[in-house]
Amino acid sequence: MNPELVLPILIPLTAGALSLAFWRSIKLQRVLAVIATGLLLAAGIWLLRSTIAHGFLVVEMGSWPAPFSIVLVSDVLGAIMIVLTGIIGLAIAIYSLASTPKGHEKFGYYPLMHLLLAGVAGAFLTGDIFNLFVWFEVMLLASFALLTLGGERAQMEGAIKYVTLNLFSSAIFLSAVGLLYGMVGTLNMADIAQKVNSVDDPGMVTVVSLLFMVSFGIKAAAFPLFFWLPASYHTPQVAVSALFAGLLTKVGVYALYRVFTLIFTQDVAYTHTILLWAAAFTMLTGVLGAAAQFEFRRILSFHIVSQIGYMLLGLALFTPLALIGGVFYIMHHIIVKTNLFLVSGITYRLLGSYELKDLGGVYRQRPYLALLFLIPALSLAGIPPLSGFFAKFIVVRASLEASEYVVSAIALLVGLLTLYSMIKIWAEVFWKKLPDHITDASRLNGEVKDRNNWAYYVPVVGLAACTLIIGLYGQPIYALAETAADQLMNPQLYIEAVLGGQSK
Amino acid sequence: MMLLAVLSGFLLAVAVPALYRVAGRHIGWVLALLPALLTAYFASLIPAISGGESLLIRNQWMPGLGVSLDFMVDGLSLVFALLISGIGTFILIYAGSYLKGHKDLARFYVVMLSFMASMLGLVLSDNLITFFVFWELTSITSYMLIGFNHEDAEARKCALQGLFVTAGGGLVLMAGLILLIFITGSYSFSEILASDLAIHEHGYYTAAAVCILVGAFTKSAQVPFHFWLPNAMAAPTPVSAYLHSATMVKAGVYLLARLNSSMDGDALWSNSLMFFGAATMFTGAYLAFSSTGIKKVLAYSTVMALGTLTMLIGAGTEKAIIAFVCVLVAHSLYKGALFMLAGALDHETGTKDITKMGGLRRSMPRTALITCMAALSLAGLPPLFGFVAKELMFESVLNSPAWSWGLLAAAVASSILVVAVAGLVFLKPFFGPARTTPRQPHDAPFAMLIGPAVLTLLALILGVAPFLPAPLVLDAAVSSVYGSGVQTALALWHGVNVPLILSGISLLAGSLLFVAWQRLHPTLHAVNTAGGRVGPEAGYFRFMLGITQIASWQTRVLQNGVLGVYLLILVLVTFGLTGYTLFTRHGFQLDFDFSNGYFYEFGIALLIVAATVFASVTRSRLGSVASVGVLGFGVALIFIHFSAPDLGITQLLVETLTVILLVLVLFKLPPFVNLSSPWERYRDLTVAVFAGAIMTLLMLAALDIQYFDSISSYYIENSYGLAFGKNIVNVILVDFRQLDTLGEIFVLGLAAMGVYSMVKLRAEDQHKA
Amino acid sequence: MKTNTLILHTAALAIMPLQLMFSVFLLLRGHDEPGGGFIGGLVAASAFVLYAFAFGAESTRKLLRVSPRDILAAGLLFGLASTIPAFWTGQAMLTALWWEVPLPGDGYLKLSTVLIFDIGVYLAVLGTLMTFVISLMESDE
Amino acid sequence: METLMAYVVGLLFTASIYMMLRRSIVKLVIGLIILSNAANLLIFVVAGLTRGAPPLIPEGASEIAGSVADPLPQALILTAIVIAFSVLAFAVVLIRRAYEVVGTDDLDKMKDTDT
Repeated sequence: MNPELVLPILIPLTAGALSLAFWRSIKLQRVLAVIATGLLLAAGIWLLRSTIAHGFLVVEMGSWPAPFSIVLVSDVLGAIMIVLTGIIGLAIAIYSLASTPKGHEKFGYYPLMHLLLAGVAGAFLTGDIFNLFVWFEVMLLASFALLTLGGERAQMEGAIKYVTLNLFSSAIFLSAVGLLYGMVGTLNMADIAQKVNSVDDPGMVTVVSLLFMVSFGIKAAAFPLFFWLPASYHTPQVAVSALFAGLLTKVGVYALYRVFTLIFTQDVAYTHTILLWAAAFTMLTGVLGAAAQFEFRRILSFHIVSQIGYMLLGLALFTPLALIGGVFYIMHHIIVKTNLFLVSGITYRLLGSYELKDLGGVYRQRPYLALLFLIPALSLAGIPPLSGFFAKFIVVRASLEASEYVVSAIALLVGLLTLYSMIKIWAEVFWKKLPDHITDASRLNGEVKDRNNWAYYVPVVGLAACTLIIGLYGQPIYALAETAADQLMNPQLYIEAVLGGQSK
Repeated sequence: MMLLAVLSGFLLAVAVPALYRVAGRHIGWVLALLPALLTAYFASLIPAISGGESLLIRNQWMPGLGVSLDFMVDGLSLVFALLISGIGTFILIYAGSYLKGHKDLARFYVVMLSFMASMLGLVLSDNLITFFVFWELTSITSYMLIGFNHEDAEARKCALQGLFVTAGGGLVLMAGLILLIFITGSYSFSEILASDLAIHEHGYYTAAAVCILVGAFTKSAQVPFHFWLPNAMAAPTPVSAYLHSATMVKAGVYLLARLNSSMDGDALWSNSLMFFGAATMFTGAYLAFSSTGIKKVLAYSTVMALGTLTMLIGAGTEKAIIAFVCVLVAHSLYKGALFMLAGALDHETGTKDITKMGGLRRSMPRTALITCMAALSLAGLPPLFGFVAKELMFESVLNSPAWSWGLLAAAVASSILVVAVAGLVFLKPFFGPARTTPRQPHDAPFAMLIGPAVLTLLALILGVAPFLPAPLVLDAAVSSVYGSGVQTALALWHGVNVPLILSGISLLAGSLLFVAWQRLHPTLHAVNTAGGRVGPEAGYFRFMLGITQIASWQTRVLQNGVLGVYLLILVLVTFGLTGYTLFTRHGFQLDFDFSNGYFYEFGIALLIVAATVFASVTRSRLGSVASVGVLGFGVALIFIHFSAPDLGITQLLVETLTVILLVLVLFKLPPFVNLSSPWERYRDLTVAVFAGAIMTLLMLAALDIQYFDSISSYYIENSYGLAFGKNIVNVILVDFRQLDTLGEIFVLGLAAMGVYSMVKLRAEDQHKA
Repeated sequence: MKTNTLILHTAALAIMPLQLMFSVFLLLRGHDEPGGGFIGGLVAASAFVLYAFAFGAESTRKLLRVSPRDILAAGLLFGLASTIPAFWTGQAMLTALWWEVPLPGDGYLKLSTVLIFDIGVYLAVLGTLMTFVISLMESDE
Repeated sequence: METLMAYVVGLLFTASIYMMLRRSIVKLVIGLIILSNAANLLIFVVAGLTRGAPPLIPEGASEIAGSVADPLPQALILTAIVIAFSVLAFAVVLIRRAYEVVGTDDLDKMKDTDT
């Protein structure tokens, strides 16, 4: 019995249900938001510690033996993801206290946020392929509702694309689960892995693996399946964008990591080569997309796509070092990207726009805010000694080691173009003089002060501190990524942990 | 201690805002204490390394990744460290006066100190990765400093250019360093230098060497990457004096010198260094001569010096390396001084254009005197150290292992030009008729003159007594670049020899050129304008424009906003990939064996097919909705018929509710009209049929394959015995796989919340409120 | 969407109690025969939907007494509550526990966390559907 | 019978994708409904069809004699049906709101957020 494995799902679920029950009391919901996400983070840390101590944690739901029950499994990667979920959840919850409009709070913002986190946590911890589908749907519906909350025109347009393309992905996922079940008759991932890898002629397994790849690829926003992301991520209010940016696509990436290290390793030369080119084009198209944008959040959105490419690259190369790089990249990116969105929200608060042409003068008035932008921005661009540098360095090194020179060159070029985009934002929003047509800069000048301003800055400072720590004190993080990658490279460990060493 | 020495700049940078509040306008003097202390500290290390030994200081950072904060002090890095902290001291003092009262003075010092620390880290790092970390930090801090006048769009553009070129080169360098690590298996300069591995015989060598060269060339403004450096003059003058002449731009040269002894003997390495170095040297000298802005003139002459340094490393003989170290030191001294003096001129007269200055020696006598000394060193005239360095340069070019005539021609031409440039810098502003300048000129304040004065004085001392530093650091520095112990013997006077004759020729021809400058200038200007259209800088702009164009083209094409196109791509990718995989990995098999079906089963299937087709083709909304309902009922019939009563009932109920919902909602919407062209419809139909066909093929293939029996027998056996239920499906739902169901009711709840807020919380209402 | 036909009114009033009773029956027997929380919830919801079509959203709200959202919240909390007893006994989450409560006279009432869970499902389905229908109907008015 | 159903499911996928590719948002929703039916039916068929043997333990007995339909896929589909219903309900309301806000049902006119 390991409560720490169950709590990361149970806490946000309960918080969501309670917030729903306390619908009329915004005050209670706000308090609950911070407490529950704080508890989630605490549970995550507990989980990570005990996962490191034991290697794997497994709970068979309902005490039925695996593979007949749904199992929750945490390996180091899963536990890391839970901790990150907790960090992002807490940051967003605090930030929301200041940034969420009253109307959104009245119409279920907090319960939706909790349930989104629950879906994400469930997806990270489940060891059952159909259960993964269920958590995906929890997460998806929560994101649908959060995306449309507010009812602006842009939200509706973005949501139609987001919903349609994600439903297509879900249908493919479901069909793939059905086909897989028809062939191996089981749903437990460890069991599937064990059975699939004992098949003599795994041609059909590879075929089905492609369905999974496409479905998760859509969720991860990989090339050429990413369209829904730039179409929608800049439309909701900023805390929601930040939450999505940090976590949602990473669930897709995580699912790819999970199934393409655990289950579908029977034809690596084929499947992972597809992933490799998908990764390369994802990096490139994403960064070029960003280069063409002149709106703060759109630039950031396209960069999500581009950075997903790096993470996929780690998986596609499929060497221990590459996986370390990939895991490191995921950790770094979740924190950095969320933070950038949060900063964009603050500048929006100050000047009322996300358009670069309507922004300016922030560096003059708010040097510390400028610094808070620079830390994640330069980290994203891979400037040392911030977290992004080490992430990029490991991935590039792994790709050179694997003699994938073209891909390495693309990865480096993309790094440069990322820097270009971040500098574009920096020059326009922070360095540039406040444009003359902006008449109301009273917030920027500090003439108007908001209550709850601290809630804007606490998460941003906290996340920036995480970025700095990962960079400057990176050895523990690197060691974590190393353990995670080691487990991913040895799926037998996972299978034994879940099925108790029973094998045919 | 060493770690503290390197990082102290960062620590002090953090404290600047607080210090500024205390120290106010004396902030420059206060902060200069740090580099002064550092200079003393590094000077104290001289005895330890003067014999050619090196000090290694180890600190952990990320051992898993091979990254450590190891530092190595040898002759080369100590010379650099001394230059950085020594010149840094004067720059900080100078800047306090130059930027007196500037609203961003504190921010300036924050970045400046960070730069200084990064630069120290760069030259002292033993670890390749840490070296690279500091390398990039200098690029970033340089960006912040070039764009210091950030409200000026031109400054922002120049800053971006500098950053883009150096950071781009940095990324290439990163690849090069990684390859170097692969080749040598070591992360440490000292190990690489100590090993006698034949690096250039390794398969990765060419790629590694090219990457490292590109990285070093961008940083050190070698042709064809030289264009960013003059543009970097948008920075305040203390920055130009420090980063863009004495320190940062030498980082690339430092790297080349650092690695030289390991790469020595390889033709690719030394030939490219000599070729690009000589080309840069000449280009820089020519462009310096043809410019008018005093900072541009100095910047291009810096380019020339950087080219000279690169060329000397490439030549690689013992003499050449001695010349290299001397040029390095001489240039840092006179160029730092000249920039600060140029800043003083600019500060006092209000213009940077040398054609607008004249006769200033009367109003600025002290400035004139110091400028005179520095310009002499620039021109390479005795008794300054610049002369010693230039003589050595000529001598080593004469003895160069390859291309010695070509190099000699470039060297002589450059030194002719540079003599003229020295004239421009000194004679133009201070002599001739006085001109009215925007500001009434008078001598610069003490804080702005102390730096140049000390630096030129040093140049003078070294020139008169060049044997002084040899036993201290010069020998050690030369040894670490050359790779084995070298005894230098420098002297001001070598007697009449070929270098001296060449110097004489340069002086003569240079003077003539200077006299002719006024007449030549319009021609030169025209040539440069024409050349600018095809030069590397134009290439840079074309590249940047190209990227933006490709980017917006790509976004127009891919992210075009049409959902249909997105979906089309998704469908094609999904089924194209799976179809191809199915074909290659398993093969297509069509199966038309329907013999095991019953008549009424065909009936249900037909009902479903008919409803589906009708739903898709009908022009009536009601018909479409109704036939979707029929389709759902058909599916329910299948469920019931094939032993799934719970499913059947659920499907029936859900289908009813779906139809009710559709009716409630859809009839608010306009009726169907045909929006798409026939071509689009055929295209979509083809794609849809393709997708459906692949799905069918997949199912047919999967139906034939059952690798393992289902685990369901467990549920069937234990449903009643262990879970006390007879409806096995329900037992699975609420017991065996209860977590699924738990997730599912939350999905329901989420949908309810989503619908509720969408219906009730309207944007219109919020805007009204 | 209020429809004022007499037949619908009468039908709704007549059928509704039956439907509701039937839905509870389906819920309770679900563990052994076709039925269960989903189906029960769907049937109950369709009873109220019918009523809503006949008498309008406002009166349906009155009839329900509590907001559909609260029914939903109750359902979710029931669902979660069924996971908790297992914690007390130190077993994995969602482990089913069974208690037999003797009834007056002959027989036992089978009580279990599974039943609590199924009730949660029932309520959640009912709450969700009522939220859909009532909010949509209200927005039309 | 599975073979025939494979063709039927293929047709369902064809119809749903064709409908989703139309420009009218109503057709899009109908496409989505067909899509979820297609996926559910696919699972059902691929897991194998059994006639007249529902996975219910008869009254009085404590286990099932003889073969019986596989209960697991049924449970999965039941979950999938309910999830699909929730999603569709949401999607249906979404397109109505989108129509109200944007003022058209033409998807090609809803591209403000991208370009």
